[in-house]
Amino acid sequence: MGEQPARASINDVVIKIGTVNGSGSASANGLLLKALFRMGIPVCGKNYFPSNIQGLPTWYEIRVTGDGYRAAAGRVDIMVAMNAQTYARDLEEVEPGGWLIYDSTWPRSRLLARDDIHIIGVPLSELCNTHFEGARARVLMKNIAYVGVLAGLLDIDVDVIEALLAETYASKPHLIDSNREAIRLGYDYAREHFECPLPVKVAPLDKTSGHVLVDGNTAAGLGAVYAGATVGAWYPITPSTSLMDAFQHFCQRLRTDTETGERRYCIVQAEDELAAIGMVLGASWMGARAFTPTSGPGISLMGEFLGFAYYAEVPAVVFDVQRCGPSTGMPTRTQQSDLLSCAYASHGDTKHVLLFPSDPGECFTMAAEAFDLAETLQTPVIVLSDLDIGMNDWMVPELEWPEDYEPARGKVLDAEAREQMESFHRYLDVDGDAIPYRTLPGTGGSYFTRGSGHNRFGGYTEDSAEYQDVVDRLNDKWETARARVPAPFTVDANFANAGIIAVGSSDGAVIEALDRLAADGIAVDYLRPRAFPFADAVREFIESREVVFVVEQNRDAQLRTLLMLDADADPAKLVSVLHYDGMPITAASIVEPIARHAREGRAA
Amino acid sequence: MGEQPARASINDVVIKIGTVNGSGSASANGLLLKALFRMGIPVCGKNYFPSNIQGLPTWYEIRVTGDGYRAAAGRVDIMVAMNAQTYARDLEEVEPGGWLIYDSTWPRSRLLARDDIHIIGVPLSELCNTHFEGARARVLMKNIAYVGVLAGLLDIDVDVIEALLAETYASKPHLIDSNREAIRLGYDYAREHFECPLPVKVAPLDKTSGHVLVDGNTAAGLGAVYAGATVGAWYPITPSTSLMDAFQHFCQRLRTDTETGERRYCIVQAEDELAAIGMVLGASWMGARAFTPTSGPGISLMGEFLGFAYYAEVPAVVFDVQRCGPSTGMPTRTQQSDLLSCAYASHGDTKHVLLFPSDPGECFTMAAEAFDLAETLQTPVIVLSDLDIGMNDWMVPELEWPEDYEPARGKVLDAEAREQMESFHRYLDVDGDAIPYRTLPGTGGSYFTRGSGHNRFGGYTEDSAEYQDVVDRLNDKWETARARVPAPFTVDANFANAGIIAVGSSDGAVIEALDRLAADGIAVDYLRPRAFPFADAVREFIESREVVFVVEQNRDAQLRTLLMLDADADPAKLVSVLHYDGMPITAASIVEPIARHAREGRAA
Amino acid sequence: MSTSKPKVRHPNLPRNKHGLTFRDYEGAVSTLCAGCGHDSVTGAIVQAAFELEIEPHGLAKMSGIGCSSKTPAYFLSASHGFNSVHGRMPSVTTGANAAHRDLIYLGISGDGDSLSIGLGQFAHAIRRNLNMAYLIENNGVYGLTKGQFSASADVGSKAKKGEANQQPPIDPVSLAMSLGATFVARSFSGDKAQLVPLLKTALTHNGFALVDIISPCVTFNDHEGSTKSYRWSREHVHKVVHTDFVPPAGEITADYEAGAAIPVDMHDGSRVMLRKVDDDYDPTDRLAAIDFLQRHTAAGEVVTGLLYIDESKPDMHGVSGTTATPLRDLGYDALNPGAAALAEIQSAWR
Amino acid sequence: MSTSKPKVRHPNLPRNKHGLTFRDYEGAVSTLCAGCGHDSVTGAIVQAAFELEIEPHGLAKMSGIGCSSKTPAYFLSASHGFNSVHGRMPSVTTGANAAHRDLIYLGISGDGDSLSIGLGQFAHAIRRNLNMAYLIENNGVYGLTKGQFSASADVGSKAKKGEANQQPPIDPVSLAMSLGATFVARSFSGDKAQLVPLLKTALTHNGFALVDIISPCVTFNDHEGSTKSYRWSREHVHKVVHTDFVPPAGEITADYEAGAAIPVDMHDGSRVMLRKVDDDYDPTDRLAAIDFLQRHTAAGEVVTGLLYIDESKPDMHGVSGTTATPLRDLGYDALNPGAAALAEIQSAWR
Ligand SMILES: Cc1ncc(C[n+]2csc(CCOP(=O)(O)OP(=O)(O)O)c2C)c(N)n1
Ligand SMILES: Cc1ncc(C[n+]2csc(CCOP(=O)(O)OP(=O)(O)O)c2C)c(N)n1
Ligand code: SF4
Ligand code: SF4
Ligand SMILES: [Mg+2]
Ligand SMILES: [Mg+2]
Repeated sequence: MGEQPARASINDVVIKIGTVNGSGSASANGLLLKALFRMGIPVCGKNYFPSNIQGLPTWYEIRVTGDGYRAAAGRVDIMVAMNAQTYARDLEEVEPGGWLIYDSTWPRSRLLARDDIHIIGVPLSELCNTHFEGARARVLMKNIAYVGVLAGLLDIDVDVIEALLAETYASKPHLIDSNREAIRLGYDYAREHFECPLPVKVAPLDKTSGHVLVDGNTAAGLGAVYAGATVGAWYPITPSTSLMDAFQHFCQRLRTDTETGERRYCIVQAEDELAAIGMVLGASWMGARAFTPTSGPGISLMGEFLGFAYYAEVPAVVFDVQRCGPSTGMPTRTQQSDLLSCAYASHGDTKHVLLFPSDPGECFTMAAEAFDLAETLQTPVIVLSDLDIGMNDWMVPELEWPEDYEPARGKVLDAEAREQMESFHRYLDVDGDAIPYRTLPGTGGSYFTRGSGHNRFGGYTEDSAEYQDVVDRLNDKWETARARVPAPFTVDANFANAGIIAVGSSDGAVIEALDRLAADGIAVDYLRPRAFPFADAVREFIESREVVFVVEQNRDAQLRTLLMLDADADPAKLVSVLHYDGMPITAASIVEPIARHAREGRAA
Repeated sequence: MGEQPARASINDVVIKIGTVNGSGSASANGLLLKALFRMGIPVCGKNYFPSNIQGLPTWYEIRVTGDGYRAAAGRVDIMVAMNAQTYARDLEEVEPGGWLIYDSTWPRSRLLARDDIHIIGVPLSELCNTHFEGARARVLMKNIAYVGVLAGLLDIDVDVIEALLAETYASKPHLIDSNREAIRLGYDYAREHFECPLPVKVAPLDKTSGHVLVDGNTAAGLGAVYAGATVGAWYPITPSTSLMDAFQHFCQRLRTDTETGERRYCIVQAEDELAAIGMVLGASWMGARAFTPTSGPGISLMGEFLGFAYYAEVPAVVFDVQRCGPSTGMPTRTQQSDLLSCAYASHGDTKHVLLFPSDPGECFTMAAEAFDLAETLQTPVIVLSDLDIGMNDWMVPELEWPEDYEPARGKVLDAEAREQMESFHRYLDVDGDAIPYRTLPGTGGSYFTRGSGHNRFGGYTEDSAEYQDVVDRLNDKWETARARVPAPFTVDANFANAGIIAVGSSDGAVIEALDRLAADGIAVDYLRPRAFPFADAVREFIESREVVFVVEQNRDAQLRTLLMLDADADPAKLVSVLHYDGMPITAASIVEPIARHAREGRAA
Repeated sequence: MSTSKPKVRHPNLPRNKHGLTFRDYEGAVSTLCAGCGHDSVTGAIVQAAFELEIEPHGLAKMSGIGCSSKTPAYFLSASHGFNSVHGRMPSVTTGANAAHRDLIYLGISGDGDSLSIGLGQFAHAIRRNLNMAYLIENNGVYGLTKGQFSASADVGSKAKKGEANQQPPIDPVSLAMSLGATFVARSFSGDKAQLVPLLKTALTHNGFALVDIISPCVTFNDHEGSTKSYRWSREHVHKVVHTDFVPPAGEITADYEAGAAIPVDMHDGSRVMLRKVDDDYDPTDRLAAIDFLQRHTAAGEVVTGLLYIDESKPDMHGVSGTTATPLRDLGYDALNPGAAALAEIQSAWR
Repeated sequence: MSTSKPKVRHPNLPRNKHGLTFRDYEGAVSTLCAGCGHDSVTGAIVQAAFELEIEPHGLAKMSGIGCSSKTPAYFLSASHGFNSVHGRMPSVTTGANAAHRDLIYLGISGDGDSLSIGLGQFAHAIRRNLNMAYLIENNGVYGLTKGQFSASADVGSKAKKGEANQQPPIDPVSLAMSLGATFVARSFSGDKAQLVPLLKTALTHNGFALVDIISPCVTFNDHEGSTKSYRWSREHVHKVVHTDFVPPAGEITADYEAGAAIPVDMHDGSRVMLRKVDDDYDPTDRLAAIDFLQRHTAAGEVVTGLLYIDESKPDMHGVSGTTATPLRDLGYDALNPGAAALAEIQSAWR
């Protein structure tokens, strides 16, 4: 290593592990992540995997962040290069002063030459081949062994690791020993051959209590269970699949009669997304809470039915776990690029309520909010998650469920209520909030649901005035929605002239950027809308600022577009900060353009 | 009739005929329209029909307009009420001082009482029953007879009518006599029983020579033939069906080998719209000019493929003959409400080139422009017509076809050209205009077309930089498109401070409104964009004006939205004038809000 | 549509056990063309529902888009209706049924709606053995869009404009058999005597019951040369099976002959008797049914009647193991795992 | 993908009449799981194309989305490829074929791609008798989305996670027969001896040629209990028909036995010989084929081989009467009716 000094830090290190997909490294990486978490140190885990099942390069990145940041760091301090195919690019990615660890069973000094970083060779295969029997065990234990190496190098608590192993393999105790041995092999080798710990290292903290590690899809699936959803219809698509997997898993566990095996839920694997959304509409119309998880291509296919639901006023909940478009795009990369297509899905004058969870915690709570809104507003609600939130491992405050939660089912008239009314007209605005009453099939009070022209009484019409009456009320209902959606989240630094607006998974990077900007003396406020239509506070936030940086993860400034259209924002004020290469957004990509803007004296 | 004076005018009268659909009045109405046209008087014919096949009320409206206006008038001077079911509403619709003509075989004096209009009873059924044999003939001749009545009342040239009959039934001469007799019956009855002509009447002019009467779908279908389209794929949907009917009809006539019967075209009735657009992509990829006509619901279903075509850069031409949404909506009513869903069809960052024909003449010319643009830009082009243009009868300058037209096929490399190049890379910007080269299957130079991530060489990628490189170029290509789309149409009154922007079928009403506003001393300029992306002139028009009224036929100000997003228009300047009740827009609906705005001193 | 519209009472009409008359099973006045086959089917539905003594609110009317799909507005106005989008009625019905397994689902579709745009959903509803009666009002054309050929148009059938169809038809009955449907029947809109009992059986079947009904379009497909015209149908339809249906609460009809009749036990305990015209026809023998169908089709005949039935297969809920209470009727208590469970789940997340 | 990538030359490999070796029919290196059945199919395609002496640029590779649909990248790199969206390959191929009737179209799909999301398009391509070879690489699961059951998963088949499928499978072969397909075959990815000749026949058939290929997914569906595993397939597959194919320019193979062989004339003048294993099997008899198929399926057997063929039916262009020159090759002169015709048309518009 040349003149570059080694990086040094405590609890601020980014470890990236490059392997081959299908080689079983996931449990090793999870073990590492959890061990750090149990040491009380905040972590984020990000999975960069190919759209492929076996044999291609894949990476897992752990950011150890004593400060509790939640975004990707945008740098790699320690690269664990387990995949010879990607040595070259893995090598390149390490920060100057950082480390690269590789399996020196086959030394590659020539290939792995870089002056400004440290190369650490550990003969992992050799170690495992001599200690374990069978190809499968050897491959898997090699993964565990690099966890041991990292433990040795970074001072990760081996007792914590061993406790985790004991829990994980409680039902298969014979596996505990081999895993423990693999950890020791790596740990001892590191301790014996290298100066441990490295200048970057970890040390116990107390910053993770009251928190859990979870991905957004699991949280959203669980949220749907707690929200009381009973019907789930879906067509598999990356990265939304694990959401339904989670719903299924938790329902099986929590909603199956232990004696009879009868299920208090019904999951239908649809033939495609058109069918999935159709099923959601049918079930919602029938009065069940029903949802479908999907991703971009599915949204494109659901357009016709979403327009129907808007116009016929049928509740529906859709989770769009966004991926990198357009078209098939990069299914295993993240983006926030379905905002526009979701907000205005379908031909004709339509607009849809959107929710923007920023992490798995909000995926959980917003699931229930989505159903409450869909049923009270009688309209589709689309929860816009993304691959970063949905499939990565986030540290979030422990999930809580209010004991007194009661689903808000909206204006549903049962037989009794209906009989007490003089008349029931499906699309009549009785209460002045532009939300009509509905009845459920099977309870009397029949009406005819249709996507063709209808009047306020629910009758078929081709009459201009009757038609317009209904679509004007739908516009009024949009204003009712505006008043009812979750309020934005705001960080008012000091009522700065400059603000940032961002939604969803950009949140972590923005929060981190605010700190860095503040450190540079640049004060910026931050507002994170949590829903579309935008609450009045969003409009006010923009109105009272000179410049607003709209940070988003797409090419076409789709959030900025929505702000212009729905919050009457003056476009002259809205400066786009765009990130759309498919990787999770980092603080740096936000700090840099804002700081430049500030330097150029244009604001803040 | 009370104090209301009779309306009086020459060549300025609106006649509306109410009948039952399926009763065969179309030929009578066409006869009337053509007779007026042949007298040299400009006319517009509008069909207000139900989404039904037989038995429901339907109307045909003829505006006789010596001034040559092209919009619906928004008033009825003479109502021919042939359908007793709708007497009440037909009666109501007549302007004070106007006339209602009905079949007095069954007198209905009580029902048809209105003080301020003239009721004219003609015993049409009685007349026809005594003169014709057979139920079918009697019903049909009753229709012809009311044409005779109108001829008598309005001074329509009976010789012209008879000449038309002779032409129409040239191959069935026995029909000429009965039709002639029916005309005479009505004409004579009118002349004998009423003071003819009425104060509103017609008189020969010379304003129709060099013009034809045609509907937009016929013109667009014919345009596709002249453009050299060979593959048409479609799924029937009102109001686009007659576009493919026309293409088929003209191909059968003009592209069928007279000896062998072999066809130089292939029309595929697809199983749905997803398939129709898929077929268009396949055929375009193969190098044929291919198109699909559809309407709103079809657009919703085509989203996924349109996004594919945008990203994989496959040409495609779609005609969206817009109808009244959302959802099934009112299929036989008009609207301009698919702008947003077409402009940004599909998930992910996508945008599509749109063309906005304003009348059947432009439907014809823009068909070829659409193919030229789709092939040169290698992207979908959507022609946004609507029911008003597509299915109503418009007077337009005779269609012309440039003898020297050559289809612009874009950067297609044949085997020879390719061999002279050093290398061929599908998505490489060789010329700096962001448009790459392509090859056609069967000619060598193979490449792999995909909607998944690809780099500039056409190879599969999941690499951030490679991915971004391509989508950034697509953004650059959008700017190339901006420079190549048809220029806007402009009426610069006198460089007024106020302007109007409108597209498509609003044109006629705007032109008429400009005259009326000018008569009131309100000077307004007018720009009609003919394509999206908006040419620079659009931006400049807005920039150089204080207020711009955006006139459009939808609820959600979709054109205004596009202007904000793509022409960087300051929303504060853009005042919406919206009309979205499903009926064609009228000058009055534009004049009124603009005049009010002017009165309130806000502009002009 | 609203419930305030008063029904005219007809004091002298016979009433069923719910106190309802035949008229209570009607709907709004049809707006279809005079003489449209679909109106006859509507009439048969009204009669079947009345005779089955269905409680109108216990039935849901589902449809797609087309003249046929409009008809649910013309019967059972006291039932909820869902007129969905073109070709997608099966999915909406699947969702509705998932949410409420105890209602009777009556789906009305057209040949365009089910065999073109909706083919995939139609097939998958069959695969799920979705518990519903699925009626295709099959006229070989797209009526509502003015007479284009549908996928069931027969080769040689002429459209109004004169061109003859050259593509082979898709036969929903043959398709359903190949997809393993558990109830497959065909009838003709003009043959109420056959249609009404078939509809009653279909409405009672536990699982997907297809009734393909040849229903001529008088406006676009009822002229010579069209194989779905009234005349053609009357002449060429080959009736193989009659169905007599004994409603659950009805008297047992006295004397059906042993040997000639095959009783089939319906899910709800009622019993359908199948009278075979051909002695060798057994509607419970799938292979024989397919063979029979293919042979007659090859010979240019349209077989009608109950062609195949299997009451033994589980419906969608049977396969899924869903609880007996309709899901939408489960209270939140039965669905909420509670805070303790949440804590327990999360113990694995650290 | 680009044409500048140089091919490694193998001077000693045998060359066909175009001077191409076997390797010239290969593509990029597969990224599928080691042992995936789809890779075997890829190998068979390469061999079939080489042996048929297809000119690579005269063939177009079409696919949807899935592991199976990725494979066109792994063969025939000198052919244009179109990797479309999920389930919609048939429509893209229909359009391509409409524009150019003379290319060879080879479509690759999966059971998810064709039997779930793509069922409607698959069925309608059959109905149109679209001239293409349509391969379903059928593994009973969605491989690319990690192992959910597809519509062809057999009852009782277990997913990786342990749940057993309870829904009846859709058999593409039976479906295609009921839809009137003109070429229906099935094989097994592990049986190249059968597969290669079948592919050659399919590629030469004039019309829609379905080859359903059982192609085990080693990662998600190759364990016991799965009926689309290697082991199950090897044990249960019932081969009924072998196909020997004589390429157009090849020598006539000496002695096929009269009586046991049925020669079928292919559209391009070549001749396929069908050797029946069962003496009573006739692949040109549609009714018998359906019956045979249904009986064996009912008995739990998967029949393979060329099950049905009919070379007499017109393909899409035959039905449409399209001109012989590929439409996309017609010059504008042949398409432009000219100004005079325009004037003539408009004479009726006043
Ligand atoms: C997505 C979509 N595409 C097209 C249409 C237009 N459309 C309405 S009904 C219909 C066909 C109806 O045919 P069928 O189902 O046979 O019903 P029929 O009118 O013959 O009873 C079509 C194509 C539509 N409503 N929606
Ligand atoms: C519209 C859409 N929905 C879902 C997906 C996700 N998806 C990709 S491949 C696939 C299934 C593939 O299964 P199959 O066709 O059987 O192919 P295999 O991978 O088994 O070969 C799915 C559901 C998608 N790409 N597009
Ligand atoms: S068009 Fe045909 S199907 Fe439609 S209502 Fe008329 S007769 Fe019936
Ligand atoms: S997941 Fe299955 S189908 Fe996909 S590549 Fe692997 S083995 Fe093949
Ligand atoms: Mg029909
Ligand atoms: Mg599969």
